[in-house]
Amino acid sequence: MELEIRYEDQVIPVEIRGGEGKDTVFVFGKEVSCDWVRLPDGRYSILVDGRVFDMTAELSGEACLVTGNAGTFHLRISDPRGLMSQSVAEVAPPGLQRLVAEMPGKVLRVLVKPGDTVAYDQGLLVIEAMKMQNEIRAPKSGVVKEVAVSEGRAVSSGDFLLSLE
Amino acid sequence: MELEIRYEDQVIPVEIRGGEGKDTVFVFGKEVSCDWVRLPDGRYSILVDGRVFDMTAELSGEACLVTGNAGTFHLRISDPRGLMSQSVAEVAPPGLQRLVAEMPGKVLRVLVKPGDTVAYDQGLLVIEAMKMQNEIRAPKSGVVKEVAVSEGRAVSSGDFLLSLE
Amino acid sequence: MFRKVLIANRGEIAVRIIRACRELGISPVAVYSEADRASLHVRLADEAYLIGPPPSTESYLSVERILHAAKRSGAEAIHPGYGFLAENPGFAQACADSGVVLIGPSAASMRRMGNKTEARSLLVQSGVAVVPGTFEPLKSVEEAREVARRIGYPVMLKAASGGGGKGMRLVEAENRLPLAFEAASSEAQRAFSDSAGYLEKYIARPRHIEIQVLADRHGNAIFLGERECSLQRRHQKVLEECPSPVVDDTLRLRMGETALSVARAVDYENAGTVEFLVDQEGNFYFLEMNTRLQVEHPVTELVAGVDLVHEQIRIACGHRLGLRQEDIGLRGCALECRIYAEDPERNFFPSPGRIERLVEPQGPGLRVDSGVYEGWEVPIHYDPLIAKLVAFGSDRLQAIARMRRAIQEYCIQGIRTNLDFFADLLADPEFQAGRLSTAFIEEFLGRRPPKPAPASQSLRAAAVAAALAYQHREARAPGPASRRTMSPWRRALRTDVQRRGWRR
Amino acid sequence: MFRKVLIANRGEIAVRIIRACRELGISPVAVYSEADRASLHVRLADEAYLIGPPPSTESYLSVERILHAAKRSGAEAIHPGYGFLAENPGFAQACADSGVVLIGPSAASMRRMGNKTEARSLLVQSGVAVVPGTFEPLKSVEEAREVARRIGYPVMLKAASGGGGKGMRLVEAENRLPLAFEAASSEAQRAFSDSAGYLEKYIARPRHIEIQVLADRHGNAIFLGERECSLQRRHQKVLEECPSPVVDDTLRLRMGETALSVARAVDYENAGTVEFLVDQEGNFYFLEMNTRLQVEHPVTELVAGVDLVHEQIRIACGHRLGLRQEDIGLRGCALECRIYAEDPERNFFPSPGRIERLVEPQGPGLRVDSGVYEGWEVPIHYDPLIAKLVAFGSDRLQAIARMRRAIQEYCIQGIRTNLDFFADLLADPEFQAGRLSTAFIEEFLGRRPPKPAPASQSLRAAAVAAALAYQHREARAPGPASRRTMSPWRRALRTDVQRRGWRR
Repeated sequence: MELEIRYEDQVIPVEIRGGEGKDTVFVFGKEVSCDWVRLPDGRYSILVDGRVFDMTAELSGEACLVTGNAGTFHLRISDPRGLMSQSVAEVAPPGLQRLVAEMPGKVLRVLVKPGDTVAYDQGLLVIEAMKMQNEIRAPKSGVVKEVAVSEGRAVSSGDFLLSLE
Repeated sequence: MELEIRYEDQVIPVEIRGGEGKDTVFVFGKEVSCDWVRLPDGRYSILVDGRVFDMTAELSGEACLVTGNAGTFHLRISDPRGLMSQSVAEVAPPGLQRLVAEMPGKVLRVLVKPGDTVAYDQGLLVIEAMKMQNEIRAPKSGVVKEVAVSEGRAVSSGDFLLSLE
Repeated sequence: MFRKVLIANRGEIAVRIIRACRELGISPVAVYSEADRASLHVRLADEAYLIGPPPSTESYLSVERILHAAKRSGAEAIHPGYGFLAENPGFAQACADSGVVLIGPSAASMRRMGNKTEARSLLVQSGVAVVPGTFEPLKSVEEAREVARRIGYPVMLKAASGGGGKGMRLVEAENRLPLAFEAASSEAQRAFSDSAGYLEKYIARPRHIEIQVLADRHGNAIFLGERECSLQRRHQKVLEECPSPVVDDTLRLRMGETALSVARAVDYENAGTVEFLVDQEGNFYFLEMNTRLQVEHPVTELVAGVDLVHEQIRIACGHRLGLRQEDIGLRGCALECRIYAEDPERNFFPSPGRIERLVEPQGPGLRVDSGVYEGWEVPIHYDPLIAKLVAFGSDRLQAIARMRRAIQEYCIQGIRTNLDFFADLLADPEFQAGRLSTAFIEEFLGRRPPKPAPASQSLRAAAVAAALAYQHREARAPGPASRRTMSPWRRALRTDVQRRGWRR
Repeated sequence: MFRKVLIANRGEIAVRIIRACRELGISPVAVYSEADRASLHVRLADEAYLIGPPPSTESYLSVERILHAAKRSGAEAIHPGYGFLAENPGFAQACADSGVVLIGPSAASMRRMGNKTEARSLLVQSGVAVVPGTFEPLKSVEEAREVARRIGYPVMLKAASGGGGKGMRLVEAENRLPLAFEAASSEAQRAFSDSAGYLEKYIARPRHIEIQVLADRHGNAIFLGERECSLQRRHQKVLEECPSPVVDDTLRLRMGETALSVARAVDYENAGTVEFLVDQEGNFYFLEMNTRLQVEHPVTELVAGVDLVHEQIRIACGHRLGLRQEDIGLRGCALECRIYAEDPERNFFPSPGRIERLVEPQGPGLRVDSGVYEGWEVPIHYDPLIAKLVAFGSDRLQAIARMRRAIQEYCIQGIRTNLDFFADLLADPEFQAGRLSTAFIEEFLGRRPPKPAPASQSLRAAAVAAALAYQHREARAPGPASRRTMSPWRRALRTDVQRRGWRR
């Protein structure tokens, strides 16, 4: 299996070749002294030249979140051999930014209306969730396109709140 | 679902009837105020008149080991409606007792031979396992029928060791 | 001793009190809302009673339903924990009226300390230093403006019935006062059903240090050292320690004796905490008294070697304090990190959800007071505190080293937590040097360095883990493929690779 | 300070030492046999090296392979833990020869204490009281018979290079001597590659009490109180405590000073333990010195507030002891239960296998030093100790109450453990009264009451749980059935039940 793993702007080619009872791992085309095992709790233990890496890898589409004793890595997997059906990321039209609720809560205040010009980091909405009031701030400067919620309304995780252009 | 649960020589009839969104439980034919839920870790939480029972129930054939905050119970389930294919317990011929290894180990000493008369609790074999020497004693008095192992031999869990008659 | 005690709370504090009850041979009784049927505190109790739907106003804040559960279970006493009804004099009175012992101070003591302005005037009369400001609830924004002009900006607006940072606003200049006044009042109204507020001189870069006291009904009272609680974000404590790096024996004794006189001024019984602001010169001002067990009580327990909840229950039972002031010796140092289900990368926004994996740290010098278990879903209805991680060391540096080791071992997946934030905070040289103030966290968040680029070896290992997980998933996908038996497509790929060699 | 330390051990003690290394900023290096690839100590280390197949003679006992791993990793020091090579002077010498620091005493001190007969004669010369018996290894069963006649039966046969109860036999009468002599010799040969034994007068119902000492290479030595280790089964400790219920300040001081003179007699450096037998009259006799960290060291750590492994590493680094005798104050009481994968219902037979579920207790006053995790398989090749559960209290009764609460919370499924045995032991009135001796466990097992019949309510709840699990399995069986959507056969059954009513 031959994959390209992306981290930020780096591309790391990884190949895993099945051998006699043991796989061999190639990184950047070079064979790596790599002893790996899937642990009974689902993590991977990887020993590279004696260094211990104890990691969980959670896949979600082509994204992979690796966490463990060496830190946290947001990786993307691409499979040039096309074994995986590429999941098309849902991309907003350029310039338009849609804000959605991160978690369930209640809209306490709506501080802007469509057509308002807002600066980066300006408050847009106040949502109460888990006993805390949280201000939703503008991720960029722009003009408010649409406001989908009103004060007092309950929102669920993922609900569309407003869009900025 | 209507079952008979056996504990030692007691028989407890239990019926679970599905109702509107909630099951009702009958024990000894009497409805029990019983709020139960299967917890995310697989245990059952049962509230009977406010009393908390937090229990795991492990099934193996018709045997059920229930462990939890109220103690440990070795139960047997019988299903008079015949929904479960009765697993026929492997029964030794009357009078013949087969001893098998409880765990992997090495036979250090064989203290008896076929034809020997042994008393209850008399030592039969010495097996070393996990760095400990353990004497296997006679579960009843009788005559040694067969000895299936010899000194120095490694045994696996479940291996037949000897039989008594 | 009581035979049965009802715990009118949830989460980690309910679990902690259940444990104390068990250790005293008392049968613990839980109450729960519909959102908490599967919660740990219900599982660990002997009995559990449903007290209503998820909103706390209809369950954990319902005096009637909690007293009904106490009656039904036959509990002789109620431990309120912290938050919810813990400092509600009406609840204390209702308990007294229905013949149930409340494990805490009397309704009268609670009432006198609960009204912050009344408490301030009372203590000024007893000679206790307080921060300059108003001694009566503010009647209007105009009155606030007047007082603020007199004592000078910046000033702090606070809720008269407040606590826990709710209804508080820092006002830097007069033109900010009206909005702040409105915001503070409405927050206070929502949180405490009382919009009344008062105003205090704002002390720059103060330390927030509190003294733990224990008092019985026979006139005995002791203090058990201080807790350094300066590390706060939005007036919420983040990390606490005992002892404070700046308190020496002389200051401790002076603060301790002041705390005892505060307790005596309101005939205090049971465990309580007297909070002080300490300025850069070592002057200390009474802030408020918390008439309950504090979230951060474990750091005192580890350093003083006393179980405060055991003591609370004994005192409520009418026992005399078994400890005299001279029995209390502090040893070593303890830190507490409050582990929240929140995302520090997104402005500490709450992050409820299912805990997919949970491995709590163990070993020397640690204590985890947790209210959760693997597989459980952190509900959206309550405070997102999921556990308190406490580390003890023979000195502060050993305690910090232990805490860092513990955070490395701690694994919580499925929800976001502030564990990484604590890892960075504990590595901060200013923190390690003990140069703390209530402004510390804000400043730290400003100077927190960007994550360094990962070591290339770590990154490569992570890439291998990702590839393995991908291969593992593909191998488990429909079809008979497994790691050792190749599926047709895998075989095809291999042939292809072998034919053309490895592309560089 | 060292940058890297290799831990030449496995299981809970390797994990415990890894934690200490991290807390000191040292990078911990693990070694493992093929059976331990997935073990917790490998997972928690920074580096890990394979040192051979499962049998410990080819891995954890291989001096050559461990030194090779130390070389390869660049570790400057090795911590041997307990067991395996911890008291092997040959290993200590090999470390010294290859320029690696062994965290422990010198090969010379180890050798002098390792040979029990030599140690006995040396200490008698220094005026330390020892149990009457032989001072030279026994040459034959005839010699043993002669000595035994002289000092009188019962006598105890012991291995000259022994420890941990291996190669020990109690001989009550002369006709039992030959068989016991043969058994003890062969066990000693297998365990220590040295069949030599010696013989001692058997003291009836003694207590086994040991003193922890710390000594640096600059001539400073202190003792850190005693540990009560009388609770033993087959000469293996089962439960230890600090302090001992029978040791008062005077006896503690006398035993402590004797322990220090034992340490000085062999120029002892690092942590060590001097074991004494204490008879019913309070006389104490030197038994042996363990030239290593003890399994039960945590009880001392909790009561003395000192981390012994940190101290060991600092001493091995050449540091002076940071503690003087007057700094050592004991506070409270700590108990340790050794949690084994074994089945008390079947004569404590080992019970290896997969740990299907593991919930370790948490909260106030507890410490769990564990070497396992959920899903891991306890291998058959090594000692079945899986964890040590340690409880601290302000007094012995509080520590006992904590321990009982902890055992109630502790959940280990998939393998058998001795947790239930401890639950019964801790409830025993004789144990609670502190009337302990090395004969205690044997006597307790004799008087251990049969399990009482379960409360009928509990039994019915268990029956409901069984019925629910059965229904749940049936609902999950092939077909689309779930709890809420009835499968055809379930529907059929229901109709049937409804038609004929409930059978009584």
